[in-house]
Amino acid sequence: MKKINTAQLKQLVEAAIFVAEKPISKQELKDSVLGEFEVADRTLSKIVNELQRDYQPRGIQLVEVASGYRFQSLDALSPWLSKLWQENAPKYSRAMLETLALIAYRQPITRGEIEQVRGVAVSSNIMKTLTERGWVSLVGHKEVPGRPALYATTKTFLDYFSLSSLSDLPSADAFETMTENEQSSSSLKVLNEAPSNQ
Amino acid sequence: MKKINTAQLKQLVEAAIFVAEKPISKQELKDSVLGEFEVADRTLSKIVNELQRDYQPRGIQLVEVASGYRFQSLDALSPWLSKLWQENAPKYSRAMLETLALIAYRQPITRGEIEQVRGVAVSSNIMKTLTERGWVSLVGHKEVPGRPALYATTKTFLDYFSLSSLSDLPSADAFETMTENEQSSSSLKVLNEAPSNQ
Amino acid sequence: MSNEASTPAPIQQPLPLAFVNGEALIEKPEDLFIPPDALEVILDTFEGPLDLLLYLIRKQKFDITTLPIAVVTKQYMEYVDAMMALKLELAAEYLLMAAILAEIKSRLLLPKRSDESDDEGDPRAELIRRLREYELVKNAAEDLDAQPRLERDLFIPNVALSESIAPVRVDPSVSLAEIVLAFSGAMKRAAAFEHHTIEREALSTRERMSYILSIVTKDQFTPLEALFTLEEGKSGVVVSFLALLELVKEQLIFCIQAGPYARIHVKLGSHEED
Repeated sequence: MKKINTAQLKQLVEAAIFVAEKPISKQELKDSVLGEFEVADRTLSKIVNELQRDYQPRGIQLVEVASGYRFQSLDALSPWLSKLWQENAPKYSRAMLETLALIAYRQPITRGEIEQVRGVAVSSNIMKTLTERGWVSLVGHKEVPGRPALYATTKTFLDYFSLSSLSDLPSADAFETMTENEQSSSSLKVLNEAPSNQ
Repeated sequence: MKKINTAQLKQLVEAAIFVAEKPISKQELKDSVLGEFEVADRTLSKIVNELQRDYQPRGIQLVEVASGYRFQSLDALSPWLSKLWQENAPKYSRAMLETLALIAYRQPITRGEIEQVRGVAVSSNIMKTLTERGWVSLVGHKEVPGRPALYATTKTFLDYFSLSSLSDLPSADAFETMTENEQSSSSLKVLNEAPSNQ
Repeated sequence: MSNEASTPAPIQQPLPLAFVNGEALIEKPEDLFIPPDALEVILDTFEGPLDLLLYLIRKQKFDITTLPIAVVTKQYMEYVDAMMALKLELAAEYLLMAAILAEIKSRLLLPKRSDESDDEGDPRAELIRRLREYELVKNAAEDLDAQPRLERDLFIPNVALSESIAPVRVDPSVSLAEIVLAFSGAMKRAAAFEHHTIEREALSTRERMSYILSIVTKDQFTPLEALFTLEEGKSGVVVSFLALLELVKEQLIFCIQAGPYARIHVKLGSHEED
């Protein structure tokens, strides 16, 4: 195995995160660009931490999202940066956001369960959009009559909202409190057993 | 026109160059993200120069190309960064292996001669792949009507199979007897561990 | 639940949050009057009966846990009537909720028997639970919408690749055994026309033939000595000589000697061409 000095290693990790087409994990770094070097986990973690610090005062930041590390622009700059695009960012309806929130907090969940909580039917269009965006996927079938499909959120969903895990969801605490207070309701307990997502 | 402090301005310019889909010129910066600020040309030039200096020791560089500024990966890192786009070529077909074997054992040999032994035409693709891999090269032309090309194996071919000369190629008969005699032959195992490429 | 009570209602007017516990303290529902134009817009924005109920409760600053069912039911029915009058697409869910409200109201009107245990429960309990749960989802959706996200708040840098980056193509690995087996396979199939066996000597001669062909050129004469490597010893010289003879025989090269004992030169190609 070749050796590489720390300065070069840092440059390589930095450039790799920048040019990779998706967020890249430490393991993926080790399997690809760092493949031929002997890099201890501790060294790699130190480098990533250093890079995160280096970029703190800059216009872009190194963040960890669900599927790995990526650089992204500083949130505060969005009012001006959005001028680089002619089109406005897509807006999502309340129905879509409520459905997505329910899937995120109560996964795995069936369409029937979503409708029960929201008190209205969930349009097929919403499920289609969520699936097409790669935010939601079918993860199985509930073993009840009709074997309805069970939905869960994906890493792509977390990446899109710049979250590294489901527990980082903004209202995660409120949902947990509700679950704790309603021990009697078995459907709520599912939240705690949410799969960590593939 | 609003005012903006230099630190924020620098962050904004930096982020804009980063997130723009194409190289962005100073004028484009002024027309888009900097639209609502009063930014003197001198100030903008100074910021761009500063950014270029800031990134000099890093894994990516701020460079000026024909249509504007963009960040790009450090040239020296290319050999490793390339691994992010690694693609595995499909395994070689039997036709390919037989062609290679015939060239190895019967060199120098023409394509016609290979076809004669194999009983089928040898596709140009096969010859191209073997030549591109550096295993086979054109060494002359046979002085018969049509002056067909003569092929031979190269030093790269010998190196790949850890042979010091073609005379080290196992004779086909001896090899067969050997494999028949010992199914779990350790020497076979050695043969299977061909070097994983230079 | 304290957490619940402190959650600000999104459609609330910007007034100080003051809970009025019990119907006696409630102002008359004057704000129920909405200009007809606005009403259509407002009704259209409800995400269903729970959303509408929640709106009514929050608007009146009722405490969700002490749900004044009579007032809420009355107001709810007024909205449903308005929806019907405006011929808005009235989902069955709204009518179902109206039935639920009416049922709860009638059960509350029945005189409470003293021997009834508390476990029997408040008929409003289930509705209150559903309202709280829905409110949680509604707030979660709003929080999710406020969460910085790609395309709108966060942008991913586009860093160009230096020109020297080319995708690494990993060639398949081949073992020597595969080559040998391929050769013997091809030879077996060709056995009908081919009979000779491969010998080590022949092989090295063939290799030397390739080697010589790669050295000599068409345009220049190569001295014969250059084709021999003395370090290989006698056998090496013999192999080179045999290779030369074979190449001459196949007319791949030709040798030329200016006079007796003069240097012999080798050139690629045939005599006919000169």
